[in-house]
Amino acid sequence: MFDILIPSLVDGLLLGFVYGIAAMGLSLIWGVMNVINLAHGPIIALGMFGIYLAFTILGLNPYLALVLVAFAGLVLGILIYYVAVNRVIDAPHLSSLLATFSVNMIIIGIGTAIFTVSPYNVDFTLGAVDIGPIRLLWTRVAAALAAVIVTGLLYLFLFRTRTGKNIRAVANNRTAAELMGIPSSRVLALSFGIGTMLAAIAGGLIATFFPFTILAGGGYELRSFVIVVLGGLGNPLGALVGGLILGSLEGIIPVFMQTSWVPVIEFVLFVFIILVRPSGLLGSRV
Amino acid sequence: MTALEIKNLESGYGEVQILWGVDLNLEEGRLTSLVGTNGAGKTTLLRTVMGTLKPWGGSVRLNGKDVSNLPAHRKPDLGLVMVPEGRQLFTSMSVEENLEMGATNARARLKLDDNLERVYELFPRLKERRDQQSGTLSGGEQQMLAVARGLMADPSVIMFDELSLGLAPVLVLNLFQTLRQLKGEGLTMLLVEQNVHMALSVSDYAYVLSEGRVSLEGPAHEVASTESVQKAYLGI
Amino acid sequence: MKILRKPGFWLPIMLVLLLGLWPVMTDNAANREVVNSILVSVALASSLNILLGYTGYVSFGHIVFFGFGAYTGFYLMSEQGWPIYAAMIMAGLVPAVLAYLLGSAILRLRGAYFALATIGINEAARAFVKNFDPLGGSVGMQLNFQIYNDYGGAAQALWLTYYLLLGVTIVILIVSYLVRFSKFGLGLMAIRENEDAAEVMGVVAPSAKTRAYVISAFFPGIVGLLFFFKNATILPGDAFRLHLSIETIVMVMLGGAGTVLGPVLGGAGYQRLRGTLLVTPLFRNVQLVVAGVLLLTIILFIPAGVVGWLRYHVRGLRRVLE
Amino acid sequence: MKKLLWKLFIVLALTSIIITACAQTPTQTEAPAEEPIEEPMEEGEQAEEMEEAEVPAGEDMTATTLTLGYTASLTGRLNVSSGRQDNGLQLYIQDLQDAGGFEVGNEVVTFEPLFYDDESTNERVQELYTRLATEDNADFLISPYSSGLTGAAAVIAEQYGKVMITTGAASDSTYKLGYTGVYQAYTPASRYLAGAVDHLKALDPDLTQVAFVHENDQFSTDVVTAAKDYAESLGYEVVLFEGYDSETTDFGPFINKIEAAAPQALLGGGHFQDGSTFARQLYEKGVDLAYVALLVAPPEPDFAELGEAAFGIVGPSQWEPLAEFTPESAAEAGLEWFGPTGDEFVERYVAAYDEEPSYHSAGGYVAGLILQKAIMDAGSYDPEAVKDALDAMDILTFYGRIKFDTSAESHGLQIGHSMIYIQWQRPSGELEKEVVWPPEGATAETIYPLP
Repeated sequence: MFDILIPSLVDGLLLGFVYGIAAMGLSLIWGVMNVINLAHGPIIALGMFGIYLAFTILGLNPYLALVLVAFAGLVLGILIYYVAVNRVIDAPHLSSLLATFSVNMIIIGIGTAIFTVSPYNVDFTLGAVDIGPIRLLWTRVAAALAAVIVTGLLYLFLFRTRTGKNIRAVANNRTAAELMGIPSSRVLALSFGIGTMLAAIAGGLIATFFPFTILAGGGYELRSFVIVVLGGLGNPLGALVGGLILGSLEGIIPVFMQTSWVPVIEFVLFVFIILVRPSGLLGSRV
Repeated sequence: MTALEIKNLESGYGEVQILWGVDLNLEEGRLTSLVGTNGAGKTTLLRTVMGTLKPWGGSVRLNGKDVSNLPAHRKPDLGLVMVPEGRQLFTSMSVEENLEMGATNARARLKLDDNLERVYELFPRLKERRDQQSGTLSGGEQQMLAVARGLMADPSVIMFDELSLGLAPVLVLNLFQTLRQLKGEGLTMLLVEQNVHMALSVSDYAYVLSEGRVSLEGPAHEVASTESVQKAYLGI
Repeated sequence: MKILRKPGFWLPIMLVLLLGLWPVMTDNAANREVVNSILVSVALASSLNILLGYTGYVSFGHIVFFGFGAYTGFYLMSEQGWPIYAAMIMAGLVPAVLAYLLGSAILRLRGAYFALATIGINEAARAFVKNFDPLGGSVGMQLNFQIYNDYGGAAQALWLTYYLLLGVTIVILIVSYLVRFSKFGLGLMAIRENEDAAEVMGVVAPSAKTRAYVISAFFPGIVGLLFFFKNATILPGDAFRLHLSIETIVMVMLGGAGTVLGPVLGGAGYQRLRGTLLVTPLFRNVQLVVAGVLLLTIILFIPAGVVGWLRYHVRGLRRVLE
Repeated sequence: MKKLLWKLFIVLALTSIIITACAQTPTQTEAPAEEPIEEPMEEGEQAEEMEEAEVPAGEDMTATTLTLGYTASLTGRLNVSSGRQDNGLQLYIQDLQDAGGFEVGNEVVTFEPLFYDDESTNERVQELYTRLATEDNADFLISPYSSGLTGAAAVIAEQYGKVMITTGAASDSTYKLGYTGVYQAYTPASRYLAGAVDHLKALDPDLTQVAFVHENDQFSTDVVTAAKDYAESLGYEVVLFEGYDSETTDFGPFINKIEAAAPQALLGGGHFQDGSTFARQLYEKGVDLAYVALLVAPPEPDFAELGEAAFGIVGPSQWEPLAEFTPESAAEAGLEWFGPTGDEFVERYVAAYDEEPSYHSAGGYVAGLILQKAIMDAGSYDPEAVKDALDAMDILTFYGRIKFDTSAESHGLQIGHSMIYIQWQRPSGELEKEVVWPPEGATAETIYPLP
């Protein structure tokens, strides 16, 4: 039993860190502006393609390219905010859901025109190390590490810098923030940018070990929903914890039943938590 | 010298007009109060002056400069600050972070440390609780924090919306003491209050707003002694 | 019957009927296929409108009922040998019962939480059916071709499903109209505007919402069965496609949520646009982009949709466009 | 006011889109020929149906062009194999056009392709085949690639009474649904891995434990279900039998299960993309297996891009360039020979596409050949006559023997053709495919056990 449980759990946890980063972006945007970003998946996919292009065309090391991808994600997010979200930020939920969904359609459409829906692969490996019965792939470990670093930086940013505090203030009470002289639109745009940046980073990390298509973000977006609800809507650290929970579930469930039951359990759990504890298991808010 | 000059201001929500041409002047260094019943348009006036509501007509001049159409977040930079009704704290942030957020404009940011010291002097309770999450403070402490946060913006004109709402009388008394002290330091203040008695007792000058218009104005003690005001607001 | 004299009642029905009779007149299978896909869209959009448009609840899981109804009917027909008419009734009833059970649980949720829950239900349903062997699991189910012989051969069977679909679509439109102009519908719209206020005014929100949910769930299942009976094959991925749910919302918004005519125009317009772009070399890849830009424009500038906008700005049309 | 005009403009634009979109339908159906054809073949644009063309051999012959309708997965997860199949079919049509067509009665018949990209999705396939059968009115249909998509397309073909030659679609179940006009070029799925089980038995009689991990689709499920029964009948213990979703990119959970169950042999996989990923991750994780046979992916030349991860992987193949079917072997077996030889096919394919054909390419080509032969035998392109000819067909081509089941319960199933098995080896340092099973066709010894 243990000879399968331990490696499965390790695999799941390592992935969980990356899931966490993806969910953190969704969670941040929700926490700051009460918007569920349905363009989250395609942005994850764009992150994957960003790494792919930087790696195959520019010949960059994927981890170096991640910085570029992050920056591009930030800019893209800010752009999306001003084009699609700013106008409906105070409208009913349906408006922002559909506005971000239309961005989803636009990105997928353009992405399909450029990359088609065929799979791509970043042919990159760092080798592996054997620890007892467990074989750790360095790309996975590096991704988990990167996730931890990104989370750390995000927290430093949110709690130690003026801009970060502005974001928290706007998230907490937008009217009051305006009265204090904080330009809330700009802060919201930046938060949206950071949210999409996190999604792009997550996508980039995933691209270093799994093949992907322009549609591949969808699965990670759905996972992000589950994680965000597990960790508490709007709670970025909760997202990381939620990611680890989901990762270990994905690791452990297959030990006991057919792997194809994993999504059934995930989504039943998801609906159940929304019904019973909509604020999430770990409480909410930035 | 007029610090804030409001002329013929009109405003409202959607298609409903609330303000029908309000004139109001805040003289520098004076504590002015604005009283009126619920629905008279007091909060609408403050929102329009701050810029969270767009004025339909008329003008707002701050230290001689037309600021009628500036958005709210540009006002603190020019020295105009509002302490909103219901405190509107950043409840998930600490006391000190709230104060820090008050000092968002460039001017205030330079004086952050000095001002912090000053408000801690005014409200020693806040200093004791500087690292506490502001949402967990008591009602009185929260109101202190709201006032202190406003002061952190280093304002030349500060407006208080319903400062006394929901506070025990003794706390109200303390807060108004503080206002007197601030007046002594030369701050221009506008006090919007339902607690008319209290407001008039500390103010220099007063306006009475009813149905979106100024129905009465004058030195506070004169207004307080007007028959209509005594009947309507002071229950005399 | 007073409603028989209302132009707002007749207009959508006549539109659908005219469109529906066109392939019959031309006796052309290609035209029938075009109209068939339009009718599916119109029927789905109109049924979703009862929940989304009238009640204001954003369901991303409308397609769950389409899928479950289709699977139910498909199973009864292919494994139990039921005739299509009986299977259609069950294909409507089973999702309706499901909606009743689900509704009492999830309709308590508001706004984004409700939307998220419906996404979760859709995904859970799909994943479950993939694992559920009696319904074919991940490889789905296929009809034996002989089944068409019961209806006079494949060609006849395709026309039959077409007529049935046309009939179901018109029934949905009638129901949609009746709901909108009933006291019940008024209650729903009160919930949409302000649920708490509606309750104060005496609308029993939970039961009204559940009823709206059940009504909106009854028809997609029948449409689903007809759709997959025609295709003779059903797979979990096709039956519970989240994307189709969202496209249905787009159709409703495009035409005008909360109106009877809106989903008809939105469904027909979106489906035709899609059909045209799909096989146009230049536009095939940008099909989604065009649809996305269209949607974004609607959301940002005319959230009431085409019909809603016309009603608001052209007074004379108010009595005609409902 | 300005705002209102702006909005009015948008509304008008939207309504006009909707109206034009609706109004467009009649014009389209009245003149289907005007419909833009997606990515037509080189000559496709000029060629109109039943057009008079250059007449070979003098005489009073009319030229007839028949439309072959199909979809190909130019994009999506099936793109690699489907692209090869499409290449093969297009090469066949090109060869036929170059040869000036074939004679049927007093007509010279050539084919013309009409195809769309189905993006590897079921939903698209049904929509597009309906269109091919109705609006485009294709004369004959060729299947898309993969059993799943073909299953969806076959219904449509049958509903509209079109004859469809299926290729790249091995699943048995499609042919058990009562169809009468669907004919399979591939060896059925149920026989895909049976040979691998025999191969394993011959390699190592002591090996007892095998695992099956397969894609959860129609084809792979049909394959492994049959192979599992066969393996168990030979006394193997199946220690793991599990399916994965077609979109799976993370095989971690399956690999962990394989390691825990510790079988000596692994059989399974599905299609190219998932199979390649599976092989790569098995290698990365250093799973200890003596024998690995995966479906579809290994025989594709692109599989070599996996490098070391490809080494030693066995795969069932419908055809290999090394396979030797000749007019002589046809004579020996008493079968009629039809079409080019294997060498000719490979040569033309390499000339046309500058790459080695895979069995999917051969499958595409042979689908056209089968149809041509049937029309020639029937002396007509009337669907019923062509069906009779297909029912009676028993020929040998470069691709192998072609003969269809004519029983009512599995009509159209391929019963003439058989599989071979390849393995990636390094005969001269470079990764190369070698035929390792059956022994009579083998070009190299099997590498066993895997290092």
